Amino acid sequence: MWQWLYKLGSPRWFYELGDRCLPWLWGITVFLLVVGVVWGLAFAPPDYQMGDNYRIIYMHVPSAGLMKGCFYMMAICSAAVLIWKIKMADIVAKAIAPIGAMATLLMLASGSLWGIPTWGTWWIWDARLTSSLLQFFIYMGIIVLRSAFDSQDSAARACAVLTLVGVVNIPIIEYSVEWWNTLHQGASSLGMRDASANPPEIWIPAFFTGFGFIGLFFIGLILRSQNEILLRERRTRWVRDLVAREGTRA
Amino acid sequence: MPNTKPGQGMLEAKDLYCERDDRVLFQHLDFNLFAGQAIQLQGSNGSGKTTLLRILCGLNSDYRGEIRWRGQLVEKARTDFRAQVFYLGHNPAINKRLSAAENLRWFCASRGQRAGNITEALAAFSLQGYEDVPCYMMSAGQQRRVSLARMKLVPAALWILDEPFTALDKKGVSELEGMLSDFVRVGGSLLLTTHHPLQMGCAVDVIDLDARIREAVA
Amino acid sequence: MPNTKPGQGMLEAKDLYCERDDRVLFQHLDFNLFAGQAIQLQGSNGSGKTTLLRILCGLNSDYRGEIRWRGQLVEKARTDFRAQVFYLGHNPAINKRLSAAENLRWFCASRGQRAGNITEALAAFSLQGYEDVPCYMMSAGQQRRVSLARMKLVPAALWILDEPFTALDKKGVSELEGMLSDFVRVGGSLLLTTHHPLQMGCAVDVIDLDARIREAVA
Amino acid sequence: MTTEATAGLGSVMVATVRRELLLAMRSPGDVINPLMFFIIAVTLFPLSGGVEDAFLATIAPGVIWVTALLAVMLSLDSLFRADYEDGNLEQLLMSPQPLYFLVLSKVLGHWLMACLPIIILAPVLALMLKLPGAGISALVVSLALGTPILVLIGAIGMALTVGLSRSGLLLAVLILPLYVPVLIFGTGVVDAAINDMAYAGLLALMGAMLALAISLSPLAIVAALRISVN
Amino acid sequence: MTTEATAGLGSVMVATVRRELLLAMRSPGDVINPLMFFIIAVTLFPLSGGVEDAFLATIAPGVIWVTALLAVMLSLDSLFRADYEDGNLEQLLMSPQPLYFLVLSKVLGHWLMACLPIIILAPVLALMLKLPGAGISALVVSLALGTPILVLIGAIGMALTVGLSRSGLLLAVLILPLYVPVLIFGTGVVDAAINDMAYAGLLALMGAMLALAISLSPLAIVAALRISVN
Ligand code: HEM
Ligand SMILES: Nc1ncnc2c1ncn2[C@@H]1O[C@H](COP(=O)(O)OP(=O)(O)OP(=O)(O)O)[C@@H](O)[C@H]1O
Ligand SMILES: Nc1ncnc2c1ncn2[C@@H]1O[C@H](COP(=O)(O)OP(=O)(O)OP(=O)(O)O)[C@@H](O)[C@H]1O
Ligand SMILES: [Mg+2]
Ligand SMILES: [Mg+2]
Repeated sequence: MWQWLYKLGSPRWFYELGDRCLPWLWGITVFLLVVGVVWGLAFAPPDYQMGDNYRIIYMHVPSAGLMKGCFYMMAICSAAVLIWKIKMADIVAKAIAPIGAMATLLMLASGSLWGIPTWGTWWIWDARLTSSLLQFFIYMGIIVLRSAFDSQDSAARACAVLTLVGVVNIPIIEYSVEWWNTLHQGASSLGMRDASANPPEIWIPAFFTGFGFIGLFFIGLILRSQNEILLRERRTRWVRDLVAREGTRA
Repeated sequence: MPNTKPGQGMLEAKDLYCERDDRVLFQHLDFNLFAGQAIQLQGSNGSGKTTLLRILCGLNSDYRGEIRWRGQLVEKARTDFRAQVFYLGHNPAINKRLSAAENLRWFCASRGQRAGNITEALAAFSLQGYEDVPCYMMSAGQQRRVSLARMKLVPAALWILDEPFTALDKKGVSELEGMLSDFVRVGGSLLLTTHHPLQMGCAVDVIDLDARIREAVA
Repeated sequence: MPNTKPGQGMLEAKDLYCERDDRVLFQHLDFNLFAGQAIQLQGSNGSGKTTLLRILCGLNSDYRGEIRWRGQLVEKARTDFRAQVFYLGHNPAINKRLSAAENLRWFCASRGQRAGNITEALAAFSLQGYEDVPCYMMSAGQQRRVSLARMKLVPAALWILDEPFTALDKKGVSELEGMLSDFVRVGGSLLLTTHHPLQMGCAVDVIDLDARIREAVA
Repeated sequence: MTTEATAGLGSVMVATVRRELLLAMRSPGDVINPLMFFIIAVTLFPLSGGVEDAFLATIAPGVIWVTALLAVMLSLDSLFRADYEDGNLEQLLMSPQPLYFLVLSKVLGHWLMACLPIIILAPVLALMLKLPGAGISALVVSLALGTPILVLIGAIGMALTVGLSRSGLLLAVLILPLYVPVLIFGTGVVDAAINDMAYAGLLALMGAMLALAISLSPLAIVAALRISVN
Repeated sequence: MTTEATAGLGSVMVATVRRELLLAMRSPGDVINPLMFFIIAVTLFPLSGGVEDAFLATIAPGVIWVTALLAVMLSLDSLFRADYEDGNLEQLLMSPQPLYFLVLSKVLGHWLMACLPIIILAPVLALMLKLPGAGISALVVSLALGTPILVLIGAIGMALTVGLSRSGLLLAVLILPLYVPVLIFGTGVVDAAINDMAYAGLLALMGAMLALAISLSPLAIVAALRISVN
């Protein structure tokens, strides 16, 4: 276990692991997405109340899941950066942040699109919407903070601290927003809950797309991390060799 | 004055390595600083003197290797180490809006000591009568002196001084040199960097970072 | 290169007086700087060298006395004066986030000139290949060199340099000294301060602010 | 090897603007931060008050204008500070070119970087605050006319305080009072549009103020910079 | 001549607070500016919207809380910057005393200087905004509980950015999202008081958040300071 962790800590090992995984990931992901999307858009029956536009759920819910997952992964990496000073952890954290931000944005966009037919408006100050927006701000904050530093090590540790602070805060934020929302008005979060009462034909494709999204996430993560690794290790032996080999191949 | 017997090992560095934006500043750096010993760090601009001092002080953590304080790892002995070391950096650590006395008083307080005789400490750097002058009214040299006066007030066994002679005029320089050699004679250990040729009343060992790099390259 | 005939009067100061927080820095200061002449300002820290240079450049206006540029009052001849003078201050005037070339290019543009051969200018300070390196990645000395390279790009008849040698290593210093004396030989006028002993290929007149103060007191 | 070739005033201004954009590219924060601040600060208000559409709609013009105003003001900190600290300001003041235009183009560059994104995003936030459609276009126009004035006035304050450390709040205290007229007219335009009254007159007024600001404030800025460098 | 006499932790904290007060006395701007900003910003809102008492009363809690929040955030710039620039921060980090308490007392000192005046003045502005009397006391209590949290959270952001120049807006982007809960509960308390509902529970919640902030954020602050000094 520790051995394995240690290995994962070495950029080179990670890079090569990535190379080995990528083809498989691509395959699985494409399969999942194609099946999910075709099934979802072509074969799944229209929803009794929402008609066809419920199909946005196939991108909306997974991106929502990503929004949360990304942050937890970042938090773990940050802890690793601060406690064990694992450089690789920072590379991963740096790679995740924009993905998480994009996922959040995607969810906001799809959600608002969905809102137009279902709620008659693309934005309401509903608890979940608001906290998603705040989550997006927190992602942006971390990204901006990193871009503000010249020195890499300082940036790594600073972002780690901020991420952990964010982790402590997010439950508080979500709770407070829930509370605030229930104080002001309730019924607006319609559609969120009763959607789970939908027939399986609707939900199974959602699983496909969901896992497809996760696949996409990992692909993006690996590619970004690999770039970052090459950038940071550009002076090391193995990267030089690698570049040389690529050069000859091309 | 330091409560140490001369010859006792104080600060020890084993196989230190540090790089900055992937340029190696120093590697395999070992030294052992005893009580009653003075070491001068030499090296051209950008050779890594300040970086090394800050690493030893625990202000900079991106290095590899081990640092021992009185035999035990410095991470373990942080509090004792901090209580025993006096560090003077590039910046005087003087708040311009406070007076000399206020600055010194807070410095002692922040280290958890009652302030000693501040007038005396200032006088030792020929600043008698400047106790209550706000520091922004002082010239750069005088501010440096206030900053130096702190070493008269804290009981430290190890002085780490980064270019202590900057902004001092001839007289100030020789006075300070005298003070340093006295400190070493009574068993203090001294680690300093300076670009000017020292004339101390005690032996001074030298660590030359440039030379070390040259060897490494060769 | 300056379009001036040696011996022609360039910058003239008459009876300058300046005090700072009611301490007189200099008074009754007169001098006349000709084309093809070099003057070094001397004086201990805080004696007022920088202040004087900034006054002459028109960056500091709390002084008394008159300053003439090519015979006419400098207030009258501002634009011509600015077009003809190159000033190097304590700060390098280099934006750390821009590359060397970008910095130089903007400097020329801001003075309303097309940028000359930047590569050459940088090479003259042995920075060939550094055109596109962002300046925050450069050491202090290299940044100074970028800043110095500007004097290769602007056509100026008068160079006013405040401690141009700071942060330069031995080789850099002698190269710069060569460049300065060449400039003076072809009819440029040079006014500089430095704490280090000059070895120039041309005569250098000295104005010592400390000495002047001493006289004044006596 | 030195080139006597002189370029026209136009190209000087172009070069200055280009440099500002270049710097913004190098440190995206200068562009993103004002925008993010604008968005976040606007969202604070629904969170701190009721969220009934009617209520939001009434506060929307004021909230958006005030937050835009604060964002612009805070963004000014990056206008002269860097140049002051690294000595570029001295060099600028010693340039033979007319400072009026150099400063003007710096301000223009800053406006492009800090204000344009805000103006572009304002409609989105306006909709989130349920601002009636009629008000949207008026909001954009009023911001487009108003923000340059804010930058020009603020630049004076910034130029005065750039020499002082920790000038953030000081700047606010200095220039917020001067911002009041712009704020009143700007929100006035939006309110008028909502209650479909004519607001061409107000816009004309703002245009006049802008013209005045463009013609006068660069002079004040230059003077202030000289003082700060001194 | 050196004194081995050591003073207790308490006196260390007292000394630190006293120094903060001393500094504030020496440059009153640190105290006056946040207050002035608070007043000016609050007055901007009536200027920018309708001024019917009813309307003002509804926005009053939000406006006062948001502006107070911004004032506190902007005031933070003077918390560590000076110490960082003159090297006092390094010395602080090398003190043998537990940094937790040193930092805590610095924050306390800052709160006394920057926030207390705001809390004291809040009722006046509340009355200007026609806030019903019932809300006033609730407002003061909520501010008294909330502002320390704001300072503690903000100090983390400030410690992270003190090494960077032009950190004003960056700080805002980092910490404003984290301020949301305080804002929500703070305004919640006032609203509850106005509609005379019970708000003891909310105050308890804020108290809990304060306790959490006091116990955790100094650790984060110290970590962040080490990074910045590094
Ligand atoms: C901007 C608009 C929207 C945002 C920001 C948003 C946000 C979210 C979030 C964060 C989740 C994940 C919940 C969790 O994982 O705990 C979610 C789930 C979901 N949303 Fe949305 N949403 C929006 C609009 C909508 C609309 C208009 C509908 C449909 C009427 C909708 C239906 C759903 C459903 C069915 C789920 C999954 C089931 C559930 O977790 O309750 N959303 N949304
Ligand atoms: N903040 C920084 N980020 C990245 N690199 C830095 C930073 N500060 C210094 N360096 C690099 O570290 C090297 C060592 O710097 P350091 O200040 O230790 O040199 P020094 O020996 O103290 O020089 P001096 O004699 O001028 O004090 C320099 O070459 C510099 O390029
Ligand atoms: N900003 C300032 N405000 C008030 N007085 C100042 C200021 N800057 C400098 N002085 C005073 O003016 C005097 C001259 O300063 P100046 O920088 O000209 O000295 P200098 O000869 O350039 O010293 P150095 O050799 O260190 O460059 C100093 O004694 C200083 O006390
Ligand atoms: Mg150094
Ligand atoms: Mg000088």
